Amino acid sequence: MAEIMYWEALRRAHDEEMTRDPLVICMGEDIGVAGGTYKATNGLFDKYGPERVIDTPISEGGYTGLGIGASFVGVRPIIEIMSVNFAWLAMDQVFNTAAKVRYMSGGQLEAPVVVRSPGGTAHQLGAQHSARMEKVFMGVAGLRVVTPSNPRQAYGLLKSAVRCNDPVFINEHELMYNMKGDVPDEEYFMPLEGSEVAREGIDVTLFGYNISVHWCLAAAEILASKHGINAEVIDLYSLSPLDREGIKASVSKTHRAVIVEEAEPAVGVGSEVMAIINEECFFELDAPPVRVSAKNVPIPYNHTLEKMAIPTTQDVVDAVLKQFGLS
Amino acid sequence: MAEIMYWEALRRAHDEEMTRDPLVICMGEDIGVAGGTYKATNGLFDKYGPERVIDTPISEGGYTGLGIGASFVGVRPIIEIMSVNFAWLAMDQVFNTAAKVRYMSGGQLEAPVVVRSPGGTAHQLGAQHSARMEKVFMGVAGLRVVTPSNPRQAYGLLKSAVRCNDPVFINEHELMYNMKGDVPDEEYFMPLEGSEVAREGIDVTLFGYNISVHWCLAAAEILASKHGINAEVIDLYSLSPLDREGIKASVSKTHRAVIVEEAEPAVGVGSEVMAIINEECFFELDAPPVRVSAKNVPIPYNHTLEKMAIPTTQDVVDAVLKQFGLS
Amino acid sequence: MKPADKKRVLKEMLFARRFEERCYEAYVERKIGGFLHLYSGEEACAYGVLEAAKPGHDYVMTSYRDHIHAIKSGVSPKAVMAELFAKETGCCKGLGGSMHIFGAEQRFMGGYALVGGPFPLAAGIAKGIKLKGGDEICICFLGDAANNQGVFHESLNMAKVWDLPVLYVCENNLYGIGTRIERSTAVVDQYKRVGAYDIPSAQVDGQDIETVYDAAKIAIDHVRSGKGPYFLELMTYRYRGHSMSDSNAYRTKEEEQLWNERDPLNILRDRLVGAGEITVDEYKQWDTEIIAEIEDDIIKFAEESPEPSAELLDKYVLAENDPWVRGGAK
Amino acid sequence: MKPADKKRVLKEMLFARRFEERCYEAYVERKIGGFLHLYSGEEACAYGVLEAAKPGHDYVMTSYRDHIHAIKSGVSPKAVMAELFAKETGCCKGLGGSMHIFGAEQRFMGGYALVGGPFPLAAGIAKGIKLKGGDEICICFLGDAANNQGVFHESLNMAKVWDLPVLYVCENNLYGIGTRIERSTAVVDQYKRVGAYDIPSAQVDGQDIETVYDAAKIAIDHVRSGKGPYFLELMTYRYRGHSMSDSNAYRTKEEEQLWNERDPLNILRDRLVGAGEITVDEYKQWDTEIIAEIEDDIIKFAEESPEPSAELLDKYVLAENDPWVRGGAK
Ligand SMILES: Cc1ncc(C[n+]2csc(CCOP(=O)(O)OP(=O)(O)O)c2C)c(N)n1
Ligand SMILES: Cc1ncc(C[n+]2csc(CCOP(=O)(O)OP(=O)(O)O)c2C)c(N)n1
Ligand SMILES: [Mg+2]
Ligand SMILES: [Mg+2]
Repeated sequence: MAEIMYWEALRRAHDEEMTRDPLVICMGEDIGVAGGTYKATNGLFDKYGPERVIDTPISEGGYTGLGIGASFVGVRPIIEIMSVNFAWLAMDQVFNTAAKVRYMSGGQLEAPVVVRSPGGTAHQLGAQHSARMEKVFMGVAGLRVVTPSNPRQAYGLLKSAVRCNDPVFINEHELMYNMKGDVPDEEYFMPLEGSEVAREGIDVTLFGYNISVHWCLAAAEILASKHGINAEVIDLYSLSPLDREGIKASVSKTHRAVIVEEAEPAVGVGSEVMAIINEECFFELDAPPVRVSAKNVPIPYNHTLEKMAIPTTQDVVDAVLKQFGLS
Repeated sequence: MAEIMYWEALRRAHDEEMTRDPLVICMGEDIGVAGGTYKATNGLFDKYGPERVIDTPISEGGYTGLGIGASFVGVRPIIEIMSVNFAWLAMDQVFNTAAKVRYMSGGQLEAPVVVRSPGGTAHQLGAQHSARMEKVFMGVAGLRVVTPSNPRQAYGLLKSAVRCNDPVFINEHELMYNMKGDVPDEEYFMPLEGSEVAREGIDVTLFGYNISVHWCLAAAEILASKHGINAEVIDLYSLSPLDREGIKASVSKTHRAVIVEEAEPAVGVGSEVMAIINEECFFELDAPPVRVSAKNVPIPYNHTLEKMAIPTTQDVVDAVLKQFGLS
Repeated sequence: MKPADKKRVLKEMLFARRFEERCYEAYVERKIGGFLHLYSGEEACAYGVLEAAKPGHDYVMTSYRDHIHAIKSGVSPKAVMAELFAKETGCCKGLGGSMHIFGAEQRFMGGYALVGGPFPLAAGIAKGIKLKGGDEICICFLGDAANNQGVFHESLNMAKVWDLPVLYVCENNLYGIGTRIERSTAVVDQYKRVGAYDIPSAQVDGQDIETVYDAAKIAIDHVRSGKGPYFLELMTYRYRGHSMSDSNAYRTKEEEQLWNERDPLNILRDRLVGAGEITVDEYKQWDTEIIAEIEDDIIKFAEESPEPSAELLDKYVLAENDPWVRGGAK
Repeated sequence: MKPADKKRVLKEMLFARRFEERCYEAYVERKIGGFLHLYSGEEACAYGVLEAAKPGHDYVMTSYRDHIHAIKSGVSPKAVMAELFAKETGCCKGLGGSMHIFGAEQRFMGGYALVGGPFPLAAGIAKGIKLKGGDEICICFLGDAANNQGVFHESLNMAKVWDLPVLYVCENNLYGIGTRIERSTAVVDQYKRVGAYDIPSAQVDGQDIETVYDAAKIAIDHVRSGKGPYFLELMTYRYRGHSMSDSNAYRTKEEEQLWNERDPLNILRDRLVGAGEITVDEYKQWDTEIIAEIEDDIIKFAEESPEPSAELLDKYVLAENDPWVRGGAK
């Protein structure tokens, strides 16, 4: 078990899979010679050469489609889209082709492609570089969506995603590439479906994913130390499909749910988890479930306003206290 | 009050607005000489000429962006995207530019553009021509989304959308262009925000929008005549923002909610309405709210399977009966 | 082309014409649903190019106007017709429909309904070929109006930068639905546009299959020999409306007449009759046989085949029992 | 250009250089956040083209590398710097940031962060001009690598088909972030690519402002006279990394040296000194004044300005009190 950074975990997964299978390739803007904006492919160009570590033109629709086409004939492309904001340009290929080709060909073709991209607000990147688009990827049948909250998940999910025969979107986060965490030394595969209990508790369940898991964990500490509330934190690392069983199990235990998301609320993870709770364990609830979401605004450049736009640990604490009638 | 078809209502709105304001233009594939796939712009090419009724190349990203740019300088473009499935190609311009430009320019520019497009499953159009994408448009701040369920709404919403200073997406439906309905003879503007009570009732609220309003109404008739259940039907013609007050008012009256959507369930209208109910009037509920959604599949070509993929009136009836413990 | 091949391919084209026209009828009879785009008039394009290629070895893909490319690639006409009839014996089990014909075994990589969608997919298949080191090529047939999609530009650029073995065939039938090419496109000669990517190209008569064949030979040799992509523009015409729901009102009778006179079947038939390779009666005899075959064999098969079972509704959404979903196969 | 104009514009370019270099420092001091893309080295492009145009009358737009285009278009340097400092006195009230400088009054239609995004927007503004019947043109500055986006292709085609008054200026600095143009682009001479749209074009030295100016005059005359779009390629070089987070490790010292020798400021300065229009001392004097002005006037203003108030957080998401939201104003 070694403590490494999130980007190193991704890099290791790339490297191992590329060593194993000569048909695993990676592609994206500046991922080769430059090693990737967030270093997830650092050094791979020298190791595997330009045919397998491909610096693409700035043509998101084109190279994503190209990767999908390659996947039809056995190639396993890992496509990096430098920022999820640019992914809109590739959505036609992701949804109209990758997510549907197995179905519409009656099972003859499949598109085992991995698309990785960081979303989220970072440090004042402004309205066009701060989208949180996981919800967009979650809404359409035929695509898997996972979102690692730590290096171990980043490594294990990418390993599984490369091998899975479905198209998988991996939602990363601009602010998390330098986060450190333990990753097993031996090869490790994380299941693409499921959720993890990030902290056990009995009084309320905080649902997070990706960066919001950390807000939930921090809030849980405050709730425990200052308010005597023992919160469970569930890490919804698989966003599509969501882990209905895991959600149900935790809410059936704690009888309360707070869902924390970095995105605007409408049709997001929060609303979907609420719907699942309503469907699976409505009568277990001791209070209405609550979502803690971003403000419904594009992200401003100004740092103070930027911070106001997205939830904080304190917002999570406040939401719990309010749910308990303690504020 | 005249009974006209949905496409005629749209055509009338186009025509009136183009007569009023020489900077109202319309553009899209085959909308000019050919009059539009669904005739919404029929005859306008002859009346207003090629500078204002523009047949575009097959370049969805390009012409949507062009319309948005034109709107910066006072033009009021009505952009038709022939099928919502093609809208993925235009999403970068819609979300990264139109929805954000007022914000990121600090209020200096705005993009008063209307994008109209039909979604939905029609008659065996297959996986790449049957997307229901309203949820995708609803999730991001800065865009209005409306979806007319009848000719009156189609006319009145397009009229208001052209004049509104925000970008507005109008979600139409392939199967509804020939639907007939009364439209006032005098000029009429429908508020872009709100909902309508399509049928008054007291026992349960059926929430629908666009085509699913009609399934709800048909289900309400069956529930009334066969099961003695008097359902209220709420027409959520504004999808972004959703009418929180209207939703709350109806559920506070009926104490039950069933949301009916043609799309796959994940992160959709159903989940968002459920979240709003949980937030606004959880304690009014006599039973868990229920959503009736499409199966989580791409749409198959085969007619029988296609029908199985999306909800029916009977599914709505069954969901209500089940909620009442009657099945 | 050798004389025997010409004869055979004339018969194949006649089959294609009859097949498509029979689809037309079946659509009117409501046996076929959805959108139906027919290939009548353009036969020399698919047959000319694919005669020069190695169907089953080379990969082929196209748009929604795809039945004939599939058949010439080796997909059984029965399986295609059954697909159009939405039957479980269809090549896509009734899930795809006319716009989505696939034959993975025959390396027919599909019909796609989004205009331009296949441009990058074809480059990707070519990338796969290159990585695996085979001598296959990928052939992508698309229409003229598709070239106005951004991915055309992006794909051709990448194909050239990475020297991918892909042949783009532009079936220029002068229209994108009802919009004539001049009204949508600044440079009407499509082969000239690819100068922007330094890709070699040619424009030839798409109605004369021998011309197409010869041009395709050059193009395919270029691509197969590892010299990178090629762009071949074939000037052609579709006889029917864009799809069954198209009124076809935007074209003049004169224009249609002009192109009818350059019918790809007639051109080859007359040449073979002139050369004494076949007689008019022989050709008529073929026609009778083909019509009968389509009726008795293909339509009958499609009609009598079962509907797909309900289990198919969600069978192919995600991979079945993929071990990585549960964390691996260890 | 007249001698007096040359002098003035040299001073303006010097201001631009100092402005950008001061931004660099402010970024290091953490006064500026986000991504910061500097224009140093490329000054002759914006100044040469916009000298030949009518800023404030013509519409101008560009990418994220936008401070200088905005300033030359007439946006106050104070308002730009305050925007970079995220203050309420910023041209976008601190909501936009470096990549999103706007000056609607000055017809500077924005900086955009999505590579290629402005291509169709500029064509749209040109469409608006045409509909309204003015003699303005729209000038869109973008980088070389942006030309590989699909909307480049789509926009140039539409601009030509509809003969829109738009001038596309390609600032070809040979790189898209760390990727040299040859590695991403099949045809390296960008002006050749627009043959695919039958758009007239030229490629000139982007370091010599007089060359740029002369070429821009021709281009702008063409566009303003109603003859449709034009594409002007300017060969240039950025001195710094792509943005502040770019190591700039991918370029050789030799290459940098070569371009440093062709510094746009030095070229014009030396020429004016040679012609006796200015003295070296005069130039140094300017420099001192400019540095002081930036410090005492601009930076001070930015520093001392207030942060935007919290009400701005959701003020500009949707139109305020738009009557049509409630069904009209009747
Ligand atoms: C992305 C997208 N935009 C629009 C359409 C609607 N559409 C279908 S076919 C077609 C015309 C295509 O013309 P062309 O590429 O010349 O091919 P042809 O049909 O003439 O063979 C259009 C606009 C579509 N299917 N996909
Ligand atoms: C759609 C999109 N893709 C990728 C990026 C990331 N990116 C920002 S600038 C840039 C390079 C652009 O190069 P060029 O167009 O030559 O302009 P330059 O920066 O050299 O002025 C890239 C890849 C982006 N901002 N938008
Ligand atoms: Mg065509
Ligand atoms: Mg550049």
